[in-house]
Amino acid sequence: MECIYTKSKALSAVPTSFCPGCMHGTAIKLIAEVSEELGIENDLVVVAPIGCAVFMGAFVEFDSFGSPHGRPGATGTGFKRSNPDVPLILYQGDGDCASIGLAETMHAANRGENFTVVMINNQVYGMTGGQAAPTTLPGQKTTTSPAGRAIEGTGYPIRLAELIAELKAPKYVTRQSLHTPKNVLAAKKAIKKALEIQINEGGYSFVELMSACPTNWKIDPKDAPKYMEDVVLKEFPVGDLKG
Amino acid sequence: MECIYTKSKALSAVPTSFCPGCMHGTAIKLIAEVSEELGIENDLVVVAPIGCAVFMGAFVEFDSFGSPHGRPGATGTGFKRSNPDVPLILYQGDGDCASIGLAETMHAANRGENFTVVMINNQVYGMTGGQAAPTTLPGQKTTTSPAGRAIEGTGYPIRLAELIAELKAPKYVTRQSLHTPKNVLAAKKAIKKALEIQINEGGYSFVELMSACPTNWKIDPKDAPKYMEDVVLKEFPVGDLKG
Amino acid sequence: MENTYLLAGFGGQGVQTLGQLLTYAATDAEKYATYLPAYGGEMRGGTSNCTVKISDEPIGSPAARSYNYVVVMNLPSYNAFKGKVKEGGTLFVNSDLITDAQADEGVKLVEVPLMEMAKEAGSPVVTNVVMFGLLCAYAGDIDLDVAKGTMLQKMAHKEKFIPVNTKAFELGVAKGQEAK
Amino acid sequence: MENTYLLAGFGGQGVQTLGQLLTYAATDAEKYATYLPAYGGEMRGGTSNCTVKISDEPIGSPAARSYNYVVVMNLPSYNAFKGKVKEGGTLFVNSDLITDAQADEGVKLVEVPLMEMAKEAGSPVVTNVVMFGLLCAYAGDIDLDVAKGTMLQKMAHKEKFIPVNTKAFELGVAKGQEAK
Amino acid sequence: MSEKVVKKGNEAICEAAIRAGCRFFSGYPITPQTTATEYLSWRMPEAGGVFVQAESEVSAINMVAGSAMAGTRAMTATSGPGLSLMTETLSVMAGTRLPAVIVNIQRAGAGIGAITGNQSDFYMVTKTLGHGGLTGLVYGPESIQESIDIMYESWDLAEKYRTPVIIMTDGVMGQMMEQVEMPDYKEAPDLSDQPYVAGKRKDGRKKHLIMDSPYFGPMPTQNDNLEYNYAEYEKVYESWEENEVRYEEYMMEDAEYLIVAWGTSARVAKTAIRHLREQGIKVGLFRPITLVPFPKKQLQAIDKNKIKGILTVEMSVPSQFHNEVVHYIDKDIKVEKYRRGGGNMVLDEEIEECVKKML
Amino acid sequence: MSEKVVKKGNEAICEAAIRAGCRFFSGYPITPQTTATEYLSWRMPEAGGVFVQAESEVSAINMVAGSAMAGTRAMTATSGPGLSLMTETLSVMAGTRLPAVIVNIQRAGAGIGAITGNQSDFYMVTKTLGHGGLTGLVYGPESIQESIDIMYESWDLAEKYRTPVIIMTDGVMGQMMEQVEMPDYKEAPDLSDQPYVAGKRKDGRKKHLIMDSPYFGPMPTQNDNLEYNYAEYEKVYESWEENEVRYEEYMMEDAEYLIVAWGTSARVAKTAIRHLREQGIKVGLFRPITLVPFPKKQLQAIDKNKIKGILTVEMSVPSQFHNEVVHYIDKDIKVEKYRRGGGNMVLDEEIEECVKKML
Amino acid sequence: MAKVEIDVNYCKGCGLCFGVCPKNILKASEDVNAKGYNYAEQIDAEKCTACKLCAIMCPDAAISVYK
Amino acid sequence: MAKVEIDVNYCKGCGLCFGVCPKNILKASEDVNAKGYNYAEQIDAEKCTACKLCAIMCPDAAISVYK
Ligand SMILES: Cc1ncc(C[n+]2csc(CCOP(=O)(O)OP(=O)(O)O)c2C)c(N)n1
Ligand SMILES: Cc1ncc(C[n+]2csc(CCOP(=O)(O)OP(=O)(O)O)c2C)c(N)n1
Ligand code: SF4
Ligand code: SF4
Ligand code: SF4
Ligand code: SF4
Repeated sequence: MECIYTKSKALSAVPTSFCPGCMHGTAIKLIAEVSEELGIENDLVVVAPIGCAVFMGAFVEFDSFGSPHGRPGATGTGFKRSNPDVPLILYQGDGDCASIGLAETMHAANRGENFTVVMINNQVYGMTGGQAAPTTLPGQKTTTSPAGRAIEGTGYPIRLAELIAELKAPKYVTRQSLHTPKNVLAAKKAIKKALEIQINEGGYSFVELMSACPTNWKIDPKDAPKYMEDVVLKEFPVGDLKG
Repeated sequence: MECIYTKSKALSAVPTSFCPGCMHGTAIKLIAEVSEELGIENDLVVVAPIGCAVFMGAFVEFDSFGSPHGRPGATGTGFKRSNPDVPLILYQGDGDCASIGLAETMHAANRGENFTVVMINNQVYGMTGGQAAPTTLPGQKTTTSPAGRAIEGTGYPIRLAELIAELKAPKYVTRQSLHTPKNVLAAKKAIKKALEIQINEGGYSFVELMSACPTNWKIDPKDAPKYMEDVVLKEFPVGDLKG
Repeated sequence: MENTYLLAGFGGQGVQTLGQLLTYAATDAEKYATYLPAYGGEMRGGTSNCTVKISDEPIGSPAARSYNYVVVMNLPSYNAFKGKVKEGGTLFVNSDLITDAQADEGVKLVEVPLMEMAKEAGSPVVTNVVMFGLLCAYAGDIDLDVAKGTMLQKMAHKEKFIPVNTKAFELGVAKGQEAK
Repeated sequence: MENTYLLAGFGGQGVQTLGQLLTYAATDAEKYATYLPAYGGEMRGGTSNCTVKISDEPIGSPAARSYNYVVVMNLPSYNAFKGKVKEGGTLFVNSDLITDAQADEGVKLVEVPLMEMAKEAGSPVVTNVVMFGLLCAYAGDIDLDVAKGTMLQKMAHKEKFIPVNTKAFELGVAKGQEAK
Repeated sequence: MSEKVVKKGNEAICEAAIRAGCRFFSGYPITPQTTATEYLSWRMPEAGGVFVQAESEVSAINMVAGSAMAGTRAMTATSGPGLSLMTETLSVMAGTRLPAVIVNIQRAGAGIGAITGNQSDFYMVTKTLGHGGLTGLVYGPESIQESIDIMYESWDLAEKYRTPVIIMTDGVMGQMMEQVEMPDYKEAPDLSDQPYVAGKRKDGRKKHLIMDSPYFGPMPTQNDNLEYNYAEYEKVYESWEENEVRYEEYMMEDAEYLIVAWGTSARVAKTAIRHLREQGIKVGLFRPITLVPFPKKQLQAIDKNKIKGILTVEMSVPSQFHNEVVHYIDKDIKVEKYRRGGGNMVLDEEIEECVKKML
Repeated sequence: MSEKVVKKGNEAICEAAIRAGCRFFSGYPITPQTTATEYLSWRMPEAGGVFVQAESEVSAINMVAGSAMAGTRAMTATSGPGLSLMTETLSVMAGTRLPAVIVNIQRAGAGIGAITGNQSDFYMVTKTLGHGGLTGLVYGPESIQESIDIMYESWDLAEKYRTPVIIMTDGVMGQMMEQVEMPDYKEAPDLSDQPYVAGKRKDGRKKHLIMDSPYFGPMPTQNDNLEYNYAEYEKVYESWEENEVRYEEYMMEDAEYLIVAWGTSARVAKTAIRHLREQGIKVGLFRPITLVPFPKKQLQAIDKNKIKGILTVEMSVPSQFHNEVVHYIDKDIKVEKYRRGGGNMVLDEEIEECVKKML
Repeated sequence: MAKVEIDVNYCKGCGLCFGVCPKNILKASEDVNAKGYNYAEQIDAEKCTACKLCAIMCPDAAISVYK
Repeated sequence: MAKVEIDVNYCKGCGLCFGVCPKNILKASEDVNAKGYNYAEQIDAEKCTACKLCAIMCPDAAISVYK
């Protein structure tokens, strides 16, 4: 019998420490697979900032470095400018990328830095225990919006991909989801396209991935895909926004 | 003879310390005039952050407070939430508002804070001596882009009004210019509209004002309006973007 | 008299609630009591644990090098904390998940079929109430009536939860008295 | 021997260039020299000024409480700095903009029609070169040939600027020698 | 009415803030501070105040500054990395002399470090609040109860001196639970006439121009005013050394050995002292409660003829508090240290052992 | 080849960086640092390096960290408010042990303050680089020439010890111009195998997982490793006190009075000393060049039998350097202070007067 | 012939694979693994078509598919 | 009848008013004010129509217009 699917060799021999059903695992798996397919698993470098993303380095076989919360746009810029030939992914949470790090994220995009941002949009602050994120849905209950996110005073979810697509420099901006096998495959294609742009022609790319944080959603992981389809993707439609 | 135009009583008895031809003066004059027309010259509060804006407090008769560079979005939020009935203007430079303060600016807009941002877009860092700003035009020479702003590596000018107009919460977003009397009058109308929204229905408004910094443009102030018309407004078209 | 407790298990097993219950009950019993959870990111996918101290005097550190009573509700907790029992102390293991448990020398081992007992009480989620009853009865820090009152006040927000929690508590107490 | 200079005027009058010229020239003349500009936001719309020290020994502070030579090129500078001259020092005023200038007791006053002299040299912008020649001749810190060489190297990037700058320098030197 | 409750440290200190009249909180989640933010996300609105989850700590502290300039009793809470991000604005607030309260729930280490309790931000707050060398009042309570009491008083002090107040707790104190007594509700004063407050202008009041630097003063130039005013601030700080120093002497009268510790470490040390006393060893504790002003004179007064040795106890590696204490202790007294780092707790058993080694 | 040039301080120190092999600069404009950023905006690309004007100081220092993790000699420059914003990442860099150079061109005051030269960031950098209590090497040159020399050496030290290096100049040193000697160009070493460098992986090299906290180490838990590694760092810092302390003794042999000062203040003091010596007054100068490690032992060794009095000179109000120096001076020696704040310069005339008052 | 291999040590029993299996032959085990998770099991192995959907969906890369 | 009053102490001689005057009757003075600026002057005052354009344009609020 032939093995037609198994764990990527770019994944390390340690099971992830993510919660059951956490789609951080899915995203990292896809990055590993793409790196193998592009033959860059020894070259790729990943920035893994604070947030549940920070654990990534332990689970992959390529080089990685940490970043203060929200600053991958800057650490990534410094790194890539000094190592222009090294393929680079900024692997960020939505809190990291769109809240504390919004200026770094937008300015790196605006400068057209030659790297790829993969942002995990799980609509909460996972690592710190489920506080509201800029992406939290209207009415969604979190530990800092116990009555549900109110429009009055906290506004609407930030759709970062749309904002970045407004800028001129970025070459590829897309939102994908990880809640069905079909979407997972589309997400993988998007990551691959982004890396190919980076390697072949150079330029900034942004891949937002809709993900589940069952722990902080207080939802059975099994029920997450349906909730994502029915509720989350209504606010965050998937598809290419640019490029 | 009847006086049909003179210095607003909301301006203090001190001539401004701005450079000759600096349109910070124009903007402050307009804010003073509007405050008088709305009868709020004793109520209005202005946040005047670092940048040439910081001098404003000395030239107006209403209360004002400073802010660390880039942070009016936050200081303004704290102030207004605690004083919801006090009309508030955040008077910011483009470096302040769109560079170091981008996260504070965007998040305040996204939350729909009930205040008005007046941003002076002069395409440079005025106070510190003419360094490049996020708004610097492609090819524009500044003290940190002596060969002209390069797209490669620094990207395109950030059009902040357009980005803010992408958000759902803001009620009124506009770009006006100060380079002709007609435009000055339109700018005044925009400031007035913004304040009226703030006072009557409540909501966030953003008024970007195209201005000259002749000192750092190294241009005769007299020539600034033509340069603005011919070059600057091509990159930054005036008009309402939302509301 | 100061008694120290270390309670460990995985996420859903309610060890934090158990720790808080002990603290509330001890306070209601007019003792000094502290509760200190282990928390945060490093807990992800691992074990959850907390420490409780109950004393007649003001309490200094809410943690200790080793404890009088160590409760381990799953295997990783057993591996991590079985060495944390004070000499003369007791190690309580959830025998439904941990088979072949062994205690260090000088430490008493009490095996408790926690999940089974919870089921017997009427709900798989009341393992921590079983353990609460057991610890109250075994350690004798807290008057059992007070303990029961506190437990019902904190755990039985709805009337319908009273019987199963009461049953769980009583099963625990019985087991605790038996094991003493 | 250490001589200290304070040079002030408004933006376009080139006092910073003047200060730098003195520093370059003194260095070329193998002296120690420092230049320190006043800078930044507080200068906006006000005066521009700088200090220069020229010495045979290493220089400590590039600034001082008072100065041997104070040059004021406009009225606000005159008002701000006329009191900054050391006893026995000299105050140079631009008499085209400052009429009725007066020096403190013990201070010598030299009135210079700077703008007129610059025009005479052939360009209104060379006021600072006039002043440079004047100071070199008056203070005697810098050999005049060296000074002229430095000036031409720094100011006359294009050949066509040589005559007017030379003229300005020489007019300044003449005035300086006369005023000594 | 004051009441006894069993509460988490973070919730208790926040509740105390509300009872002290605090009506504005802005914070950004960070372990081990999160439970404070979570608590106030519902409790603050319930009390009629404003809760804002800021987009970052930079923003949070600036919101607090803004609210203080509206005349409101405002606060934030954070932990080390967040406190670092607040330094610019803390410095601005010290310069503007804005009253506000900042709680630092310390965790371990630089950068990510470890998220359990620690005392490794000692030097960060005691020497200067950011650039420029200004400071504020800094408290280091040892228990939830003491943190409540200090919090309850803090705005009164902040307003009296026009200064930010920093309260340094830690992950242990913040996350643990025990019984405490909550004070009564009190009203915040009307601050609308204060020169650092904008808006709500009463008839005839002149405009307020609030800046973070004293461009105002009796001197002819800005630089001179800045110098003059900072010298005045320094006098205020020096007056604290006379009037605001707080410390506890625990079993010190007959002590031959002394433990010097603050915060949670001091609390743990007390247990060790009781045990040592039971063994007939005469040990006492000197505990600074104010970290700024630091009880320098009191430390200098420790009598070498009475005290044979001193042990400092702190939860910080590298040493910080120890290094500071040594400066003030008579050189003839031997000072040893016991410390734990990395988010590990100091333990009373280990303190006992260290003291015994000194005998 | 080394060459003599007349240069502004800011440009000179940047040129020295380039000659030392620095190939990455990121900065955000702030007076009085702007001329450094402006100079490198063309000079760095000319030298084949990368210049990025960051969107803020937070971003600038993180870019530097990123570039350091690419194995490049990277630096930034800023002034007080910007340095405050950098503290979180400085702490992270100290924790990750990343070599890089940060120039702080000090200005006066908290917040806006005044933009002229000052020494009021002394405590901000000497006790801890942000939260968590770690530190780096800190230098306080007295002149443009010395700042060039230190800059030229700084990455060698940064890489040797895996530490950030902070060079503290000020607005005076940065904006003034004088003749200096520029060193030769040197090559940066190949750092690609260093454990803190990612990318450019050679065959067979294992992955590098670079984090700002030592999750790695011989201990069983993360907390224990953090504690262990921080204790190791502390040993490194202590080794600096043996091996890296720098200071200057100027006319000290026969001195009866001593001035203690650093940076620009020390430079000015030298003029005063020469004048005082001309008047027959025996004064000398002790000048710390390293602020971390601080020359504690050398200060402690000052002989009360030789020295009748000490005057500290600094450009900071409230006092900072003075307060630190006093800790180490024999209590029998009287220590007076002379200082200017608000961006005012200390003056040699005033130093002279202060010394004479002590006689 | 198709086969699915589930690595019991990687599986966290999240169940995401259950719902995507077109043959509905994945379910939670009665037993728990070392971490206490009820890991995934294949029942009716013969029905497996090696469509890979479960493996694609698994966040923990616990599933290998053979054909 | 129309009149324009230029406050010499406020005027910085930027010249922005010159270009907007439809009658082209504003120009720089020969004299400088205390700050050294060649302030604005109206020549041919009779031509002034009190259109206010100069005043609207002036950044320094130096111009008052009477009619
Ligand atoms: C400066 C700073 N502030 C706050 C934190 C605490 N913190 C750690 S992770 C995190 C948010 C994580 O959320 P997100 O980026 O969305 O990632 P997720 O964990 O949800 O994947 C926060 C606020 C920190 N480490 N540093
Ligand atoms: C934290 C911090 N960084 C940098 C500075 C220096 N600084 C003062 S004003 C300014 C930029 C001003 O530009 P802009 O906001 O566009 O206003 P303008 O002066 O052009 O009106 C900068 C960078 C500062 N004061 N604080
Ligand atoms: S907390 Fe949420 S984001 Fe973090 S590992 Fe768990 S499920 Fe994933
Ligand atoms: S520097 Fe530019 S923005 Fe600032 S006052 Fe002068 S002209 Fe206006
Ligand atoms: S999706 Fe993966 S981790 Fe989840 S139950 Fe299936 S095999 Fe296990
Ligand atoms: S626009 Fe105003 S400041 Fe400018 S020249 Fe005319 S009157 Fe003077």
